[in-house]
Amino acid sequence: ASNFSGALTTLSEHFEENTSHKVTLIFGSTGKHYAQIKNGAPFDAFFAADIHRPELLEKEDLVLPGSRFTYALGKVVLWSPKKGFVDSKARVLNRAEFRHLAIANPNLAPYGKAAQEVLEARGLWKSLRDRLVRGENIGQAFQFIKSGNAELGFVAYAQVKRPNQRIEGSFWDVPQALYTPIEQQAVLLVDSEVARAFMLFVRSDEALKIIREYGYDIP
Amino acid sequence: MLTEADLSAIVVTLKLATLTTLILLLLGTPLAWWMSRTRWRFKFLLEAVIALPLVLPPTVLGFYLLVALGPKGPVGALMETLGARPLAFTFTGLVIGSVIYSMPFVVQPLQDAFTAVGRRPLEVAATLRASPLDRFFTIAIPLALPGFFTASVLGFAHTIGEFGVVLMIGGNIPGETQVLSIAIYDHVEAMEYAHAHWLSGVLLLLSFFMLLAVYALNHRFRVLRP
Amino acid sequence: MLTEADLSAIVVTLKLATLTTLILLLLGTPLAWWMSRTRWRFKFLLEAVIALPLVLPPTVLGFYLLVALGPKGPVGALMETLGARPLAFTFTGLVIGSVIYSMPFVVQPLQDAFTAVGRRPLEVAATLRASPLDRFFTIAIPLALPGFFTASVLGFAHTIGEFGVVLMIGGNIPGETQVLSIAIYDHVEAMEYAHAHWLSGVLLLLSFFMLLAVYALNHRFRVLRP
Amino acid sequence: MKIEARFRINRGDFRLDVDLNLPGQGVTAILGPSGSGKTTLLRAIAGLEHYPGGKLKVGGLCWQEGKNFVPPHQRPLAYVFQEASLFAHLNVHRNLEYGLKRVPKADHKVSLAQAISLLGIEHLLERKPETLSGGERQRVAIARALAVSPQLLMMDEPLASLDIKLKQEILPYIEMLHQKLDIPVIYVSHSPDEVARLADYLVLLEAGRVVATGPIHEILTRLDLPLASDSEAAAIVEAFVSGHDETYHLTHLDFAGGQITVTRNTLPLGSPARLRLGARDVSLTLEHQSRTSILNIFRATVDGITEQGNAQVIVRLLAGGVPILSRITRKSADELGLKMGKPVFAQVKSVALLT
Amino acid sequence: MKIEARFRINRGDFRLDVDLNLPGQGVTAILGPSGSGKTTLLRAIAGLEHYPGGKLKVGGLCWQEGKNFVPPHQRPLAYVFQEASLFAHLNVHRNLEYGLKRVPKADHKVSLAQAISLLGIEHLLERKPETLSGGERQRVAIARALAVSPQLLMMDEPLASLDIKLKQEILPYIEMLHQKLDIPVIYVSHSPDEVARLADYLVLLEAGRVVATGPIHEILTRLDLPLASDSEAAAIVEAFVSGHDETYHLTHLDFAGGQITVTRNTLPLGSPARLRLGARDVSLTLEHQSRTSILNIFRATVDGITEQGNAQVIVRLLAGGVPILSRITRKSADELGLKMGKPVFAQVKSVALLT
Ligand SMILES: Nc1ncnc2c1ncn2[C@@H]1O[C@H](COP(=O)(O)OP(=O)(O)OP(=O)(O)O)[C@@H](O)[C@H]1O
Ligand SMILES: Nc1ncnc2c1ncn2[C@@H]1O[C@H](COP(=O)(O)OP(=O)(O)OP(=O)(O)O)[C@@H](O)[C@H]1O
Ligand SMILES: [Mg+2]
Ligand SMILES: [Mg+2]
Repeated sequence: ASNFSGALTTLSEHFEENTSHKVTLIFGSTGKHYAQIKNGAPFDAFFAADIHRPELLEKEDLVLPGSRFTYALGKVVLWSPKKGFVDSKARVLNRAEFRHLAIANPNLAPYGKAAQEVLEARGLWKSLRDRLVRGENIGQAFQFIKSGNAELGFVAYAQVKRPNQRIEGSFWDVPQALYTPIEQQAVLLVDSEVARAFMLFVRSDEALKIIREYGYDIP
Repeated sequence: MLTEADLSAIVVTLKLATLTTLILLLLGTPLAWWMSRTRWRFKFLLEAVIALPLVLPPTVLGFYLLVALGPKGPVGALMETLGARPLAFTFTGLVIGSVIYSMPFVVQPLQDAFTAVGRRPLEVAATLRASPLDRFFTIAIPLALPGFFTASVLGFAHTIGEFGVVLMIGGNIPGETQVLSIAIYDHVEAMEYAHAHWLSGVLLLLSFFMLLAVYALNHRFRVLRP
Repeated sequence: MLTEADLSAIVVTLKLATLTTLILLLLGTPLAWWMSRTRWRFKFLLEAVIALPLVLPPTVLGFYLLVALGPKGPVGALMETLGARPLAFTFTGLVIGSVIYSMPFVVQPLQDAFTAVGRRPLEVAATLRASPLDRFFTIAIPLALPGFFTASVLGFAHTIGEFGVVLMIGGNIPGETQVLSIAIYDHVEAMEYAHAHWLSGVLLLLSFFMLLAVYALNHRFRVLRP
Repeated sequence: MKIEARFRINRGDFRLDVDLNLPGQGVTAILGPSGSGKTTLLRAIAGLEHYPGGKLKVGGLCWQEGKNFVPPHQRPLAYVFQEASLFAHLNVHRNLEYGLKRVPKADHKVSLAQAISLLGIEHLLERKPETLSGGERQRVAIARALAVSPQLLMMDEPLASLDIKLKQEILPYIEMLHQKLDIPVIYVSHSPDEVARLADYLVLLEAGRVVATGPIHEILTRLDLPLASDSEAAAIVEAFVSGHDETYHLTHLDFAGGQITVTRNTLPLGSPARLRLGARDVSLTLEHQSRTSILNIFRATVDGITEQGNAQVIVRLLAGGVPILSRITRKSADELGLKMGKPVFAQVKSVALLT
Repeated sequence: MKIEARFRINRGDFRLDVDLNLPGQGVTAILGPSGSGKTTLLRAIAGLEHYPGGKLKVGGLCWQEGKNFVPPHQRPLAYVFQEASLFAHLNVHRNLEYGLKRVPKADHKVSLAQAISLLGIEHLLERKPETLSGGERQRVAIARALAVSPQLLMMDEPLASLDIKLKQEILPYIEMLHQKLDIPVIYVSHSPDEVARLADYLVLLEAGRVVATGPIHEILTRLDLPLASDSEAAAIVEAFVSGHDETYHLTHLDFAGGQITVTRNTLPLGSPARLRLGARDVSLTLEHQSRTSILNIFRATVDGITEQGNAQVIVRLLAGGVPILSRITRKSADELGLKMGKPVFAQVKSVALLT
């Protein structure tokens, strides 16, 4: 999952330091990788942005049985680079004083799905429909906002929260109750020593700390 | 079989491709003409600049366009001072992006075609009282028709298939900026393969028949050379 | 400033674009030649088919190619029976995908250029003892040089910027199938904007100078027509 | 009306340097070997190329001088190109119309239908240029040029690819153009024959320089110019109709030196006419001979002799003050004892009526 | 060697239908008005177009018959096109070399250097075709064709755009080609003049059909063909050198009908030569005249008379059995009382030596 790329890069660096193994990371959308794995991609492990695709792969016998696990829980925030634009109750949504609200495509990205659920929960899904701009993934949604073309939008907390940095602009930390938890799962695709070792490492305390620093909850 | 969203995507796509092609022809024709005639020393610089957008991955080009069109970008800032609506996430923005991206596919074939016309027919027309503009329309353009044809086909088809730029600056708004290519892409990503196949089939068939018609027509207009 | 991964992406990109362009010229030249000469009634069908890949969004085209090349696809299955390595996620696979995708950009300008050569120079060459192959190489190709030039520039640049197909069937494997366009895309996605700008700058400069060289050279070879 | 043209043109090694004063009526022929700059001159006059520093005045109007440069489409001329120049995308009829449509109706003087029938291209109107033969293409190009009713007609070897019969049909029409419509014609040709038949005024070009220029009858008979030594050398004689012979279908014409008989024409008595007397058609005798098929015999005196090769001489004669040329062998000249001032009889085998 | 050609070609309204038996040596001229099918015929012979059903045999070799069709590049011919045909991407020198390089060294018979100097194009070798004048282009095309040392040379009006002087330099060279190298030449022309000078054999084409064909001296003097009525009508006479006159630089030639004197040439005594006697250069008298500049006078009898227009007649004469033509006015014919069998004296003003 491309949203996890920063965290995963740091993880792999730590892993490489600890074990002197080499990890090659390939980022891309979950859907694309799923299609590629089905068609014989030479990948060892798969970190998806959702549960759905790893489950499907498991059903299709393309993964090592029992290797599926949740490596992080994504958090959604409503973010704007403008200071004070989003308050702690996100009243800005009801006032609708914006032209464009960016979300990820709910059909494709769990974060988009979550954004939809939040809006539905607040009864705004229909009324804001015309103002929604949808990125192919959460990364694009972020770019829409960051470039100022959309005033605000739902992005991953991980995107605005960099380790050891304060968040720019204003945001609303969406209560977990408003959306289905975004479980991000990983699976092993081949039975290799190194891959197993890496999966173990990801679940270590050292790794969980890093993941948390990058703005995810841990299971 | 086609959902409403599909239909509206088809309409947006055709509108976008047609408009983009028309604008490209409008802009590209004088540009290509000028480049085929000028003896300006630094023409090659301009030629290289026109071809340049091609080498950027569409999504990245789209990203830069997005930044440029945004309120902090040069174009966006200009639009703001002029009091105009920002261009991102609008159909107009899409058209601008597609035009930039497909420019070389239109300019290059036109320039080649104009060069192949040569000076002679235009000189003859001049001695028959045709003003420069007159002979441009009555001689240069008809004789360069194969080039126009190639330019239109490449420009049109490329815009239909275009995707990265459109996705980036369009924001995938149904009915406004959601084009067929994105719709199909979404279906593939969402693993709705049946629907994706079906839409792809429609797109291919539609395009195929349009291309067929255009190519068949083209044979009528080719100018024979001895 | 450039990481090792960036450098290897540049190398893969240049290799891919060069190879694709060469293969396209090799395949496209005879095809375009034949299409510019034949009076076959159904030529327009073939022309439409060649232009068709253009209208599919690259990622979708890539998806279909992936399915075709994968172990369950027709090509993949064939390769397997022949005992060959499957093509998906290999550099060879990338080349195949790019060739299919960029075909019309090469064939169309070549066909136009060959048509513009006309029959006369070839007839003259025939009376001067040149066999069909001989006159193809010594007359048709030199006189159609502007078309070759356009075809190469469009084909090359388009392959450099190409992205969707490559991402899909290449799998973004560093050193093998990760090209520069994908590397930049990754940096943008990962919000490493500085790195993305830097790589884009490198790509643009590199391409610009290559285009410059090519265009400057081209002026030497243009054939003047009266 | 007059045409003043001054051009200095450098193209590679070639240099055209002319300063011409051409009459604004009649046919001016530009004669010169291949590569002497004829086409270059025509293109400069038509304004197809802009050579700075040139000067061009046509009938009082300035077409080029200093910074002033009238673009070609605003010059009321027509140009028949040396090489095929039909518009490939238009059929013959639309080629013909192209210029016609761009000329105001009020300026139409030449009828398209007439031009079409004169050039025998009625059956070609619907055809595309690529299906025409070489001569057919050239005929269409001529008709197209005529159809714009130009005030100056320029033709770059328009008849080279046409057969004699066609030439003989087209030439009188071109003459008529300048006579009836008073359209001056500038005519490039290699053929002294054609030139003698057609031109009133002659410009002799060689390697980009003007060797001689003047009214045709003067230039043709000057022994110091290459024209008199040409195998087609001829003299032009101005005469007037003095009678018609209905029985034998002949016409008699008088000129200062005597009478000349040609094939019957329809000119009224007393009207002026131009005659071409080829040097090789003129033989000399010392006595007036009879019982001969030669009808045209008149007195003349030798006005000059120049050798042509080792075997032949060109004799310039004055017949009543009118210069004519005779080419005979040196042997005959000796036998007849020709020398300056000697009286002889000139026998002219055949005479062409040019008007 | 012989050339047998049978073609039935339909192009739109035009139909070419010929069945020819041409001699395999010497110059065969194809003469016909614009659009009569000359170029079409040449292209069929060269194999540039494949017309099924045609038949073509050249010197025993079959170039086309039934399914058999030798492609043009395998036919050892050269073709000078009617219209400009230089390769635009090659300079003059590389244009000239193009064919030369493709002919085996052993087959080289014509020297490129000689062709270049003959056509006066030495100074153009480095130039690109677009900088050449019309005539220069054509000269390069001729040199290029000659350089392949063809076994059959086909020329489609190659001299139309060249001036007389150049023509007179090139024509003897073309004659030499077929005499020294025994290369047959097929030559398309509009000019009966050029044809009479050059051709041994004549094909008269009109609207796609062969009107007459045969050795030139027969065809030229046949009163039933249009050629005898042409303004350039002439007879060809075979003679042999009987003496040289060093003083006056003359050469005497004898033929069956008498003696003819021409400008001195270098032919040895007794060698054969061809003479051209233009119909308009031949005058008739009833008595042998003296004290005249005309050197060539001989007896002849009238063999036929045909009217040309109302005023002139063409008289066919037999001088020692050799046919010659004379064009005179009807009036003169009446005055001289010409009728079949009547003896007259033919005075020939000028004679061209063709060999
Ligand atoms: N595609 C066509 N359709 C109709 N007529 C055609 C076509 N192609 C050629 N012709 C006719 O065939 C005739 C013969 O043409 P060709 O070129 O052989 O003439 P030509 O004798 O060489 O004449 P010229 O002396 O003018 O060159 C012409 O009348 C021409 O118009
Ligand atoms: N770009 C050039 N470089 C060098 N010489 C040139 C160039 N363009 C033209 N010339 C020369 O200029 C001369 C005059 O050309 P022009 O076409 O006026 O000749 P022309 O008198 O019309 O001859 P022709 O009777 O053969 O048509 C030619 O010798 C030609 O080679
Ligand atoms: Mg010229
Ligand atoms: Mg012809």
